Amino acid sequence: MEAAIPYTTNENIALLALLAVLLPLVAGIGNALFLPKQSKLSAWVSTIAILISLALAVDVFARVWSQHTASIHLQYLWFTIGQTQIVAGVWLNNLSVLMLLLVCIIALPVHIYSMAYMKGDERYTRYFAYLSLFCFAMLGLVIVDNLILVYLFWELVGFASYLLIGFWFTRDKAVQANKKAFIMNRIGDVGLMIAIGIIYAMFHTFDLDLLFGRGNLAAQSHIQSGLWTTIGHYTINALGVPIASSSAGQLPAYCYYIMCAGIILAVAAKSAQFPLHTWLPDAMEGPTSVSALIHAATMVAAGIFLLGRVYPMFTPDVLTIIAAIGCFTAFMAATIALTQNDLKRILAYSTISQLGFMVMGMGVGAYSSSLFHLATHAFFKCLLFLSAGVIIHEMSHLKHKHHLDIDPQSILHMGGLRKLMPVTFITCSIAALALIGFPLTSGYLSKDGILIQAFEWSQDKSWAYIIIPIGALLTSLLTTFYIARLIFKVFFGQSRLRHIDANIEPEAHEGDWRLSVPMVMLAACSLFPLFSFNPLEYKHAWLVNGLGGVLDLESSYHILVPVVINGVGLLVIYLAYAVYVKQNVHWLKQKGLLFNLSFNQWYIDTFYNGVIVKLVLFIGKVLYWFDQHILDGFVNALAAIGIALSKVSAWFDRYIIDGILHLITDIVKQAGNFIRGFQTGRVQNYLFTMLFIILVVYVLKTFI
Amino acid sequence: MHELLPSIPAQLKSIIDSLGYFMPELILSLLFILVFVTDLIFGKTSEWLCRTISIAGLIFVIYKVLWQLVLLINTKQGAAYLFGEMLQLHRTEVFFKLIIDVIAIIILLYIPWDKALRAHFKDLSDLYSIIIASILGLHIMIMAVNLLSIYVAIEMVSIASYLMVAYRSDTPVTTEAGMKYVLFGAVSSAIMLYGISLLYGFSGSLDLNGPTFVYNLSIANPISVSLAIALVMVGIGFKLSFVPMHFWVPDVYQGAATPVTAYLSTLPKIAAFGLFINFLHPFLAYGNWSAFDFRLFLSAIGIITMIVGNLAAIWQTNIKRMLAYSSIGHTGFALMALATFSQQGVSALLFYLLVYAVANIGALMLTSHFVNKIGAHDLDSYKGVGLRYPLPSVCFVIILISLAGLPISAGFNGKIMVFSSVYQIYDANHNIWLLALMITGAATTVISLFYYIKIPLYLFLKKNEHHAEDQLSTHQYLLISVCLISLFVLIAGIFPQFFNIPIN
Amino acid sequence: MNILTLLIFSPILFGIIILMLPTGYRNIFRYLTLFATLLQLGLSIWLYLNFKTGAGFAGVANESQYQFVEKLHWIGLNLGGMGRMQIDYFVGVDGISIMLLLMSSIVMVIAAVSSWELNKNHKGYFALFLLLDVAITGVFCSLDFFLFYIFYELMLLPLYFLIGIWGGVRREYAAIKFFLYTLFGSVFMLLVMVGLYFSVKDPATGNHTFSIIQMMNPANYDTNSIFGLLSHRLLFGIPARTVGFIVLFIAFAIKVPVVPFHTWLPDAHVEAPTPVSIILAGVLLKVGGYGIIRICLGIFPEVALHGAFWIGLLGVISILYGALNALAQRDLKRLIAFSSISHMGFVLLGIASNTAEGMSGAMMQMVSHGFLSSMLFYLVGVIYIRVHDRDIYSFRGLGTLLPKYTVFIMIAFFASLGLPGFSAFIAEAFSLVGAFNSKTIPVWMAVCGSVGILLSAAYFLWTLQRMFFGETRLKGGEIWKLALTDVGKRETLALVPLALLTLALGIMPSLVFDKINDSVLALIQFIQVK
Amino acid sequence: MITLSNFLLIGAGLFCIGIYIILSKRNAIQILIGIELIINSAILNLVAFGKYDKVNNAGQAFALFGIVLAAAAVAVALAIILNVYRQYKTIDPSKVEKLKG
Repeated sequence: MEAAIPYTTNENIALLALLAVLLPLVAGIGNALFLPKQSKLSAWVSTIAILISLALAVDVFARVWSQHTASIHLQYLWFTIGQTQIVAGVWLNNLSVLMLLLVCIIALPVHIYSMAYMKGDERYTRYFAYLSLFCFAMLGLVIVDNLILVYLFWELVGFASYLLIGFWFTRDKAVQANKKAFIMNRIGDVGLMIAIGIIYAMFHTFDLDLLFGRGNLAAQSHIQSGLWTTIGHYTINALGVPIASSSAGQLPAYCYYIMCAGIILAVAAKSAQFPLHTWLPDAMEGPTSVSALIHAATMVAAGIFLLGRVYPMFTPDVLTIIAAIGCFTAFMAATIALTQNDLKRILAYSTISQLGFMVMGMGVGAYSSSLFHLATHAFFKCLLFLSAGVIIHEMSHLKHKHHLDIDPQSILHMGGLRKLMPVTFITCSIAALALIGFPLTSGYLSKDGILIQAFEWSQDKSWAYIIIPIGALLTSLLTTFYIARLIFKVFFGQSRLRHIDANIEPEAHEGDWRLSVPMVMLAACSLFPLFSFNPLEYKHAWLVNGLGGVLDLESSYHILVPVVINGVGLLVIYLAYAVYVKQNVHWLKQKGLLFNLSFNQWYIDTFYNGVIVKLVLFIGKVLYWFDQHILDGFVNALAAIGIALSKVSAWFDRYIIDGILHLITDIVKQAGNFIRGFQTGRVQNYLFTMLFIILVVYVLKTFI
Repeated sequence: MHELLPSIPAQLKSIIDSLGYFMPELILSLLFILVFVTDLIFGKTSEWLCRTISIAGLIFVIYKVLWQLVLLINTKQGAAYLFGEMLQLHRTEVFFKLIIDVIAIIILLYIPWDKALRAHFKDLSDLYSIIIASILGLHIMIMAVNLLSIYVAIEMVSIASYLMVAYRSDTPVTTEAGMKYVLFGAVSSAIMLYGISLLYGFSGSLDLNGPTFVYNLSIANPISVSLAIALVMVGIGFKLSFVPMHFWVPDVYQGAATPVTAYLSTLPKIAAFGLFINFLHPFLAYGNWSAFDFRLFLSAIGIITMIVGNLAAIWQTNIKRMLAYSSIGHTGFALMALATFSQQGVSALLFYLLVYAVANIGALMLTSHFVNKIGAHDLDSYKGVGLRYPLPSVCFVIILISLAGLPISAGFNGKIMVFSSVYQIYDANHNIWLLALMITGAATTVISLFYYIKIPLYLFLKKNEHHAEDQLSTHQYLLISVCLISLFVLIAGIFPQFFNIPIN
Repeated sequence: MNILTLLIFSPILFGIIILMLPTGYRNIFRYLTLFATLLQLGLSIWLYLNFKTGAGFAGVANESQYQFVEKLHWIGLNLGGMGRMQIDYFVGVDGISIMLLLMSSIVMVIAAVSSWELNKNHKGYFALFLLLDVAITGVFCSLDFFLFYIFYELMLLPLYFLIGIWGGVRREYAAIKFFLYTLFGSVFMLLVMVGLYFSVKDPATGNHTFSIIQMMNPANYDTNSIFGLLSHRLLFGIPARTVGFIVLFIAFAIKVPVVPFHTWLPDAHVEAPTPVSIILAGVLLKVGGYGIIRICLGIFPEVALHGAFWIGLLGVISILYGALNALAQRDLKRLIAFSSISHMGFVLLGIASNTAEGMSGAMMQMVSHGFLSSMLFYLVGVIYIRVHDRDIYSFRGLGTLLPKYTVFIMIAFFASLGLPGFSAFIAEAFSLVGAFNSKTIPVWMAVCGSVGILLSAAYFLWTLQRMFFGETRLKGGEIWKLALTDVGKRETLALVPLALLTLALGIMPSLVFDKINDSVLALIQFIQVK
Repeated sequence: MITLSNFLLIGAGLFCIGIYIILSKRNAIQILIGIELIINSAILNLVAFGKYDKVNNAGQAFALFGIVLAAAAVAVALAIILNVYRQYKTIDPSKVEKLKG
């Protein structure tokens, strides 16, 4: 790389960030190249690498976060193509340092957890190499300063997840899944590539800082009378101050919409939004620790992050579309999650649903809140997966012990683990509460934030817009239901293994410290103090303020939404409890005070059972079917069409194009044969033909 | 009788003067007698002797021909007219004669190396005398500018070549070829004679360059004049073997002994082109000549000849027959150069003919080499031979490349020169026929590859299951000379300017 | 002695030596060839290092700016009426050729290494191989159209035999098809060349000239000569210059190959022996692209500018068509052949964009595809040598059986489906960016082009999943299990450099761009001016 | 008084007859005769024209050459036909057709 363009006052901060990014890469390469297949050392290498990265990230974060100085931008000349200088650089603002920190914090426990979880796998080293590669890509993605690099890491992240999903590559389902994941992500990449191409054509720069930061080109471009114009291009002078260059860019308006479509596509693919979300559930074929890190906390959040990066680019109508997509995804996923029995699948759908929430948040302008939710969600969802991992680990242990023919991931066979695995139970329930948005948890703050702002957003618009916040509300209730169901089915009641074989003694126990410590850690992070000292008012969360806060309009929603959510949420939980844990009646009687209430509840209970639950379950089934058949079917159909098309073109290739070639040669040959026909071997025929030709030609020439 | 008397001394004087320019031909006649006599005296054992004598003689002839260049420089307007406008001598004619003699030497060398011909019951010494005689005829043919001398020359060459074709009277195909050749030749020369008589009638003179010749023709009835010219063209066409006078070519080339084929496919053609140039000259020189459009005629003939020759060749399995058709195609291509009516066209033509002749002889030498070696007459018997006899096969490939006109081969330069000469004229007057000629030339070049490729294909790529054991042996000289020829083809390809004939 | 001349003709010496030696000495032939190619590599690396950059060395239409030039009078045929036929031995390099030169000499080394397994008639093979080497190097260096044409034709002959003698089952068909296809193009190229020759006069000597650089300068054209810029002459009712461009373009498009002139390629590849496929895909296709840039764009810039739409269209069609076909293949080699068609489509797209980004992208794509396709075909060869089968369906779960091989194949596959960090990513990304940025081709072309990236991912991943993952299951059963040994030392030695190269170019594209930028800019500006 | 045109007509007639014989007869010798007829027609023309050629008697001279050469050609032709007869036991050109295609 060439000499640095002197650009930033506090260069070394950027360098620290860079170091934080590069360490995992070094670790990964080291593991891949120099360590034997199964070495304990590799785990430590990766973990220590990420630990140091974390330390650096904390340092960087502390220095950058909401020092209201200009964001830090350090860039090197990467290469020059034509006259355009492609720079490689680091651009640190609140968003990027937050993500940097977040990824490190999440990654560390997962590393520790993996040490125990992957024990005894014959490609142990390879696993950690991949994991470090992923961390490198993810960290790189959040701090880079131009679109080319964004695309680069964007796809590297996908590649790493490809490797990890297919880690057990002898399982057919796993390799099918990672193929599907990569290809669907590729669709998004194509979208991103298109978007980048158009942005470059418009603004003649890839620099995020110029586009969305200080340059602020994106915001200054506007659409009118079918043209997309910007007031002028920017170039960076030696001091790094963006200065306007004369020429104004202009493209037809449809380019703008193609560009937006591209970005939305990219987001949809990466963050598993409708209609590109189907890869995520399948991706659960990978190791659970991987699901926890990549498919719950970090990579899938990259889409939201991208939205955050290019946020200024969008016009209100585009944002509305985004909101609609998010809302629909959230609702659909939640309903599906209701009917799943595979532990990890439930969590996967819940992830999709939550991502939908964030996308919707972005759409309704709750920029900071939805990033806030991204952060909180990362913690508790990761935690949920980790605990799921432990549970599944135990179940399969039981399975092998008793030679049972069960799916260790199915919650139908679980139950009663509460006593056996208390730590897991507690941490898991904290996470679940956070997911529900229960007060005192981080989820409460972020989720309510989004909902409230969604309502505020819709109120001054036509009635149709109300659908979105309502849908969101509904979704959060459904969320409450399915997560409650999960908890109850897994931890409460009796172990259902008994139904299979009465004399099984389902002993299960916590894993060693490397499993439990990370979970506890994350559980701590899922509580409110980490984010705000006021457990009830999201506006006071430092994170929200750091990201530009929210416009402070006082509306009834601030009271209404939390009350509704939590009020109804409680009922739903109770309902779930009633539904899935059958001995409620007795202890209802003991509390006479609440008798009527319980009676009514019984009434509601039956009503719910009879109508709502059935209906919801039915809808859930339908939507699941829809998901499985229509959407997957659609993707498969696309594939099928592709294959068919290719068959056709292959045919065309063989018969038409080659055919023409052969036709020509045949014509030539036949002509030759015709001429040869005169060579009869009889000299008189020769003479006759000769004289005849001469005569004919002569006659023609003279008399015509 | 009396009125002739005064003119006699003048005529005698002109004859005496002319003899100075006629030395090569005189020597050739003496050489003919010498070879003939040696043959009679020494009989059977005299083959090598006759051969040495004739070759030595030819070398002397070449020396004399070169000497003519010097003579010409001294003459005014670089030209000499012999025997009262019977023959003419320019640099062009000299170069034609040179090429003829050189190639004649090659053929003389080549003759005894062909097993089939050698196996003939009586030895070959009389063949040499015939060839010498024919060379004399060729010389005259090149120089002839008088209808009489033209006819005589053509007849000399024809009769000689009849004898050569039918030389091996012991094999059916040869005699058949001979008969076809003689009948075809006799008919066409007779028709030409009739045409000549008509021309004589319309012009009232036999001297092409005569003051009144073209003038009288141009005022005569164009239809009958063009008929007369067409009839004359039959005779010339028979020698050039362009369509539709080409029918004899495949049969005769295949039937005749290979060296004879080599002779037929080169020498008479070259000479006939020389003759053609001289025949055309007065008509082109004359200002308003409209009765017979030679450019149209040549272009049309050239196009059709290229097409016919190359297309028919695709189907051939007998190598000699294939080469026969390809030579027809080459005639068409050479006509392209002739149709330019330009000095440059002539020099391009000379280069092209030289290269073609050498390459064609090389190809035929190789065919007889393989016949000698493994008795291979047909393509099928060439299967997988290439890997067993790499050297001759590689030479074959090189020579075929030259014939096909692929780059860095002499043939390529020949084609380039012809193309460029034609293009130059086309660029001046956008005559659509010339464009058509060029396009046909390019297209037929591609087509020709269809069959040229076949030979390397069979030599190298096709595998044959049973190896025909080479019981026969061959002359090493044959191989050596083939190598030399392919070397020449390459050198003339990379450095053509060494072989570029500077006319005027 | 001029270094380029040395570079071009040094293999001939070794070829002659090989021909001199008796047939038995197989290893000596191998090592001689390897040494020859290595020598060439050394020379071209020296060239690369000493290649001066800067606006003063842009080259393209400016003779004085070419480097390592050697210009000798070669053929001076006297053409009577039209002066002397002036053909020079005129070689030199600029930014457009230098990278291709280096790339081809690297690929030749790899090809030489991969020739080790051949077991038939070594003498002839290596002689032809070296001849081919000469021709290829010559094409990239020669600045005289005639010289270019001769080297261009000279490539055909050795390939014809290399495919025809050492090829697979249907080798004769493939060889002839290849030969006629390319020759068809080049014969008509000959006509245009002659036409250009007569239109252009060298101002210095006043003779007509074949110098490509002179042909680029409209001032050198005779007034109302057939291809003169000012004399708007028609051929068959079409402007003559357009006809000339089309003819030349088709000639090169056959080499590239552009759909629909591509059908020789799959057959040739499938039948050719591994080293020849490597050369075909690695170098010969680039000759086509190089020809289009140097000659079609250089000599007929204004036609190229107006025809950009059609060039781009052909490019897009090639991208999609090739990719879709690749999806339908079950012969691994054929699949890769079609993927080559798809990837070379990006070159056309980049060229059509007429932007610095696109053009540089196209150049980069040529270089990177040179390495990648060599790697891919080498890998196919590795497996084919082991079990003489290439059918994707007869393998499964090779990942457990051949771990190292799988690593290489994954590198090759992901690199060529444009994974960031590898050269193909930079190349394709910037071809597309150029296409989006272009004034000459519509946006939808760029969009369709990007879809090609998706399709390539589809077929490569499908192959990976089908052949290398899952439980090991082989058509040949136990025998194959034994036959399929992992990559050996020599193979690793050949593969590692290629992998490193594409990685290096992906991370440090400046290795290429620094050398080509000036020339590309000069070319773009040269075209835009017209 | 016999005019030039009469000679020419006779000549043309001979020519046509010759052509007809050549094309129709199934015997090489007869074909030779046909050829002779054509040559004679030409000679007739030459002589006839020669009368009007004041300068020198080129026509007649040509005629002599023509006769001689025709004789020579016929001699050769007969020899060859003899050989053909030896090999094929026929001199019908339409039966001598080994070489074709």
